[in-house]
Amino acid sequence: MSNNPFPLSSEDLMRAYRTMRTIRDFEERLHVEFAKGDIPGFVHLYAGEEACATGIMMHLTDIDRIASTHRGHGHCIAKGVDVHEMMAEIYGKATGSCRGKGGSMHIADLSKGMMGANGILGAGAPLICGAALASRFRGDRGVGITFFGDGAANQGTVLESMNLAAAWNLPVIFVVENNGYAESTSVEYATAVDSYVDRASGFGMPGVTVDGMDFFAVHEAAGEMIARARDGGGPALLECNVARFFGHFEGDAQTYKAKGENDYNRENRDCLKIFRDRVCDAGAATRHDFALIDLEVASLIDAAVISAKNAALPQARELLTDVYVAY
Amino acid sequence: MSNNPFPLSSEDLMRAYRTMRTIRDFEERLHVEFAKGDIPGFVHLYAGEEACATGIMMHLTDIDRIASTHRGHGHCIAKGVDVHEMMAEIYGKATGSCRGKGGSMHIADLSKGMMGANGILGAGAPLICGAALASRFRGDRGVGITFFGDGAANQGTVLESMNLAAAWNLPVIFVVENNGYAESTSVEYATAVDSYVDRASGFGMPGVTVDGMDFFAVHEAAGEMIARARDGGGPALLECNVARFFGHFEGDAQTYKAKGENDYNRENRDCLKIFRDRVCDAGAATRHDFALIDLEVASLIDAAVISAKNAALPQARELLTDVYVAY
Amino acid sequence: MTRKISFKTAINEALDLEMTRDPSVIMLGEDIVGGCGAPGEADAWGGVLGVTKGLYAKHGNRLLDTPLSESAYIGAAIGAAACGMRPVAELMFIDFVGVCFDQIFNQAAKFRYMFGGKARTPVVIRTMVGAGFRAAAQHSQMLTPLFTQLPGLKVICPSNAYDAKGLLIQAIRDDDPVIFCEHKNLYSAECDVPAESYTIPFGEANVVREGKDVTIVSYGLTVHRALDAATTLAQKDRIEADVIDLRTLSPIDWDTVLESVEKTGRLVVVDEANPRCSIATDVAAYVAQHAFGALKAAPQMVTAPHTPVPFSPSLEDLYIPTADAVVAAVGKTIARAKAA
Amino acid sequence: MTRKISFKTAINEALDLEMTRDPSVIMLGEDIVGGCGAPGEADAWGGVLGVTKGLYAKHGNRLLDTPLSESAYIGAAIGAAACGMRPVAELMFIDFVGVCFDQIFNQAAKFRYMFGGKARTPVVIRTMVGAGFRAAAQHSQMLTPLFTQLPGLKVICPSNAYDAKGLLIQAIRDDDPVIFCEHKNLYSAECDVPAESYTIPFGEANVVREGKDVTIVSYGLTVHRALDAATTLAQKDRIEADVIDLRTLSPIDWDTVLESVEKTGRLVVVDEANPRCSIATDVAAYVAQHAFGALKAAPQMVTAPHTPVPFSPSLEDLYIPTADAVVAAVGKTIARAKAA
Ligand SMILES: Cc1ncc(C[n+]2csc(CCOP(=O)(O)OP(=O)(O)O)c2C)c(N)n1
Ligand SMILES: Cc1ncc(C[n+]2csc(CCOP(=O)(O)OP(=O)(O)O)c2C)c(N)n1
Ligand SMILES: [Mg+2]
Ligand SMILES: [Mg+2]
Repeated sequence: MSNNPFPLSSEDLMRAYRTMRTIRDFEERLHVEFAKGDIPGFVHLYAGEEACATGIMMHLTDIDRIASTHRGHGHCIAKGVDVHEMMAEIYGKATGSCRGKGGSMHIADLSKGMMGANGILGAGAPLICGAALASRFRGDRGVGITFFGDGAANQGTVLESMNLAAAWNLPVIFVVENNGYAESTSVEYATAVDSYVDRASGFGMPGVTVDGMDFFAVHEAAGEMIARARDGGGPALLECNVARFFGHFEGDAQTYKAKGENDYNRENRDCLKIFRDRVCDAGAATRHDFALIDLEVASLIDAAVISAKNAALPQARELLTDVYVAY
Repeated sequence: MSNNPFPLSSEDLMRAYRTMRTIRDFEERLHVEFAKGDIPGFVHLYAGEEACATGIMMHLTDIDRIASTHRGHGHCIAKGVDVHEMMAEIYGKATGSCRGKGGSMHIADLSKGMMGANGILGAGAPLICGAALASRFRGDRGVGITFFGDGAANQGTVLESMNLAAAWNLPVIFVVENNGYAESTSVEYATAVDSYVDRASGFGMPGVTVDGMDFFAVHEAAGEMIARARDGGGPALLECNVARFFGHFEGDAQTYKAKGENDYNRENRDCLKIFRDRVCDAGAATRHDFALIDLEVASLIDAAVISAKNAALPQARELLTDVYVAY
Repeated sequence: MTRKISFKTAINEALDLEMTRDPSVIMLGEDIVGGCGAPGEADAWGGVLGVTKGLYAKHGNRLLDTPLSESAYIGAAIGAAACGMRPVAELMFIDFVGVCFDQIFNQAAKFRYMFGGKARTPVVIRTMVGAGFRAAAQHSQMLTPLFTQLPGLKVICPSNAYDAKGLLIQAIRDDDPVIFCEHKNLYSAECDVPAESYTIPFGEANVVREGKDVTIVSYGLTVHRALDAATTLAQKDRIEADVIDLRTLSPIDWDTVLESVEKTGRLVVVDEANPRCSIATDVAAYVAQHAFGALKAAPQMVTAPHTPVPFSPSLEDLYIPTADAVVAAVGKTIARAKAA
Repeated sequence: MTRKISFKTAINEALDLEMTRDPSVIMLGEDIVGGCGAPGEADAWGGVLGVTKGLYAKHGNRLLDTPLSESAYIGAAIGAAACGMRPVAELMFIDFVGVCFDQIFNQAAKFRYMFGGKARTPVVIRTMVGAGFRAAAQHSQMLTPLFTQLPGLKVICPSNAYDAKGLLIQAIRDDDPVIFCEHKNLYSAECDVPAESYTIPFGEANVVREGKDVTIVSYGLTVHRALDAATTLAQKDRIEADVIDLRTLSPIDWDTVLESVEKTGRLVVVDEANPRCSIATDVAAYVAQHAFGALKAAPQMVTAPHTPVPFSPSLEDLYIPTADAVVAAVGKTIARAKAA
């Protein structure tokens, strides 16, 4: 398409949209299914924050590694983890990414460079330093991205890792997904700074804050950081200001939010709408193009839910396997 | 004395000197006694860094609390812990500050607001936040000071505590004693920043770097921070650039240091000499005044060593006591 | 006045009573108030499962929400305790101990000893333990053995609302660091609980069922599995079990355990922890050493397997020791005794 | 070629051989090189007690000194392991685990299970354990039970230079996370060690002395106390002890232990750890459950007391189980057997 003013090809634009749409539908659907009582355990939805995962992951291949959080579905999908397997995992089925043993908080696919959602805040930061170190020893030019929330940003593990990455000049991008809340506690309460980017220079790395609801802003900032890290320029900190459309986990009454906050965000800060409008307005794609993707994704998610529901639970003997490679 | 241009009374000047001299002699003597093989365990000497502990502690009373490090003798002495009991503790005697159970790395005296040397790097930072919190609940205007080295500054515990103190606006001063080395590893290797003060703003607190070999510089900077914290102005970070005159611990061959580094420091950066010269030059005291203190301190340390050596070891039944208040 | 209330409410009541009684009691934890400083309701959460709900309304800023920095705020609770406060810190899940373990085991636990008896650290760390919540490997562990191993700590794990209230009040008044383990799958279990304040001393086990044939020792959730097993055994095989609820793991009430084994000659220990170096081995070994002469058969241990906690309900349901497994273990002690 | 070398040298040799053999082996730790970037000698320390001295000269930047951030660098070792490297990380003293425990027990230990068998984490964490160094409460602990408790970890604790070398090479080649515990008071102990590479499989205990009267089980430093006790028993009382050095605690070689107890009928377990939920209770309980019929007397446990490690030499010398205590415990198993 000749009238494409964006730094992505039209295929990549549509790929980005498809990723964001897949995340959104995956999460919206989980919200519905969870309410029915079919889904076991804690489920933390990423809906609203899609542009962040997607804008970053568009720069990565399987050689690059990410470490995710308890709110990991979006990162997984954007990194290429199979949606059917993810859904089955969340239902605790034998066909899941982790054969039902991990659940929502532990989806991983090392073959895709996805080193795991994580139930422990901040735990991914050291791990990704290790992944980046491995890349350096192998000379494969891989970079590592570690995601954490505005709450987890205050874990010592994350802060230590920033220093380690800077001291060793590791190709690591630290991504704070600042959605304003850690469970019910606001970021204003939990810190005395306006922006986490203020911390970057104290560890010796550059930092940038972007509107995380704007795919293009994330994509651009992440692109520069990733390219720099890949070329040996060292780590960086990227703060994405985002909004989560749902509660902390499914079941959260969200009484700590301002009245109308969710509605406002859905109306004015929806990364999918913003993306679609900008691309259509620029004439780089049509509303019809988007609608087609919406349909495709809807049926993908439908199929994933149906097959997850129909899949078998793990068998009893699975309880004892996979603790060690050999014991 | 009318010709006293310093912000301390002449008694306080002499008190400061006496403290520094006591620390110096205590440490120099331990160095000698350790070499004889009489002193058990690890001993980390503070010699060289006296101005830092002393310049800060001059602002404190027993209501204020400090948390110290593995290199804690100087902090203890400056906070008023009994020198005889300290020496006995280091010899592992029943008359020691901890009745011989703690040793050099665990000297404490809660009645003096000294919450313990610590064998775990960075561990004092959360504890002092708690002390400051207790002061706030009691309304006693006490402040807390936590000391840590340039190495321990990279412990997550310390970094988390900075955020906690800032978020809660606690009266805590974070003091980095930057002596350039963590064991044999240089601060340049371990971080990518020139100064730890660069981290303060990222947590939302002011920070200042001073020449930690200059008592007056430390005293002034600490005084402002402590007064501000006492009045509810919140935490601050103070970096004191210092030099340790001995090895990391007794027995360290110090091959990682530059040739002549220790000699240079002893010659040009000795806080005791600098202090004495400035005070004498200003005419606020005479060399004779200082010499008298030197003599007094020398005999204090002598007496402490003799009584420590002669003191009894803890008795066997002590092994099992003091684990719980009641069990 | 005694009413039926839940374990969760009993905990809340204990905290409320002690905060009212003693101004040095403060509380720290993640979202224990919830929404402090946010535009919405201030007392929004009252803890991740609502256990501390309502306390902020009554006790105001003596409850502190914390940044997500367990080392810092658990350590601050410990430091405040060493300075005369009686803080109750909440470690949301015991599984998170890995990010703040040092403050607990090298600081709080050792102050008194290292400082030659000159320190007191009356801190309580309330924390959720146990499986059965579909919360997977990092939110479901029964790490009681790790804390019981460590000198200087006290470890409590109640099995019902009555004990929870009395033991928590005791824990808050206790002068040593206490790890107070609340099984999340017991939170809604109700029983009769007095409205007033009362304490249950540490180191006193509870004989929750009397019998002469076999001693079953447990704590926390699995006490109920043990009781179910005892009912089955009585009904089906006329085997009468003494069921002992340890209640406090450190200190532990060896006398009650030994007395029971002296009577029954048979021991089954039921522990939701993993098998190695567990509470199960602790009890079995102690009994083997100190009541060997009384034992008519090999002591049996029923524990979780040597695996992390699986997510899938089909696997997790096999993870926690079942009443059937307890029945089978009792069967072994009887069969062997007969065979011998 | 076999020479007498120290435990310390044996560790150094194992590391050297594996780094030479396998380019994916890297090393991370505080001052394991020493003085990187400083004006002085680069290979200054080679670890706090010189164990890794000289390796930097040979293997260069495959050894990394680290900032003092255990969570970050131990976690980095684990992350690198999950990405195909074979890192050997040094946690200077096991006592420091409190600042990085999560990375070990919730990450490394659980990856494989949580990820449905799709991960491998071949990381070795070398660490100093044990008392006797006058290093006091925070640098002297024997925390082996904490790690043995946790599924997903392997726990090794050799008692001599020969085993140290073979077990460390095995640990580096092993595909699971290994906690490799080096007793600091054994570092200078020498024995015959081949210059070549060799491995000792995990889960194979070593019968270091044969006897028919009593089984003494131990590991690490206290193996030597057990051997001293066995010599005394033989000389004074003509009691012949089977002495078993477990070598690896997880996995553990139950067969060898059971076989010995079947033969002797008497068990004494010697453990430098604190008594509760210890390796001692683990072994005693397992034997009581699985070899009850063979036991002629109550199994005895000889452990450190339920206290932190004291500083003063006069107290610390009473802390680690002595040969006398082992002799006394053996005496009890014999006396009781006679009395019974
Ligand atoms: C070490 C640790 N502490 C606490 C928790 C409990 N917890 C899970 S998610 C969460 C809030 C995280 O907030 P944030 O980092 O902002 O991420 P968000 O949920 O907003 O995406 C908390 C407290 C945990 N999982 N791990
Ligand atoms: C958590 C922890 N990690 C490592 C150590 C071992 N250690 C003791 S002192 C020290 C160096 C500390 O350097 P620094 O903080 O700069 O203080 P300095 O010794 O220079 O005063 C190290 C690594 C420890 N005691 N605790
Ligand atoms: Mg958030
Ligand atoms: Mg230093």
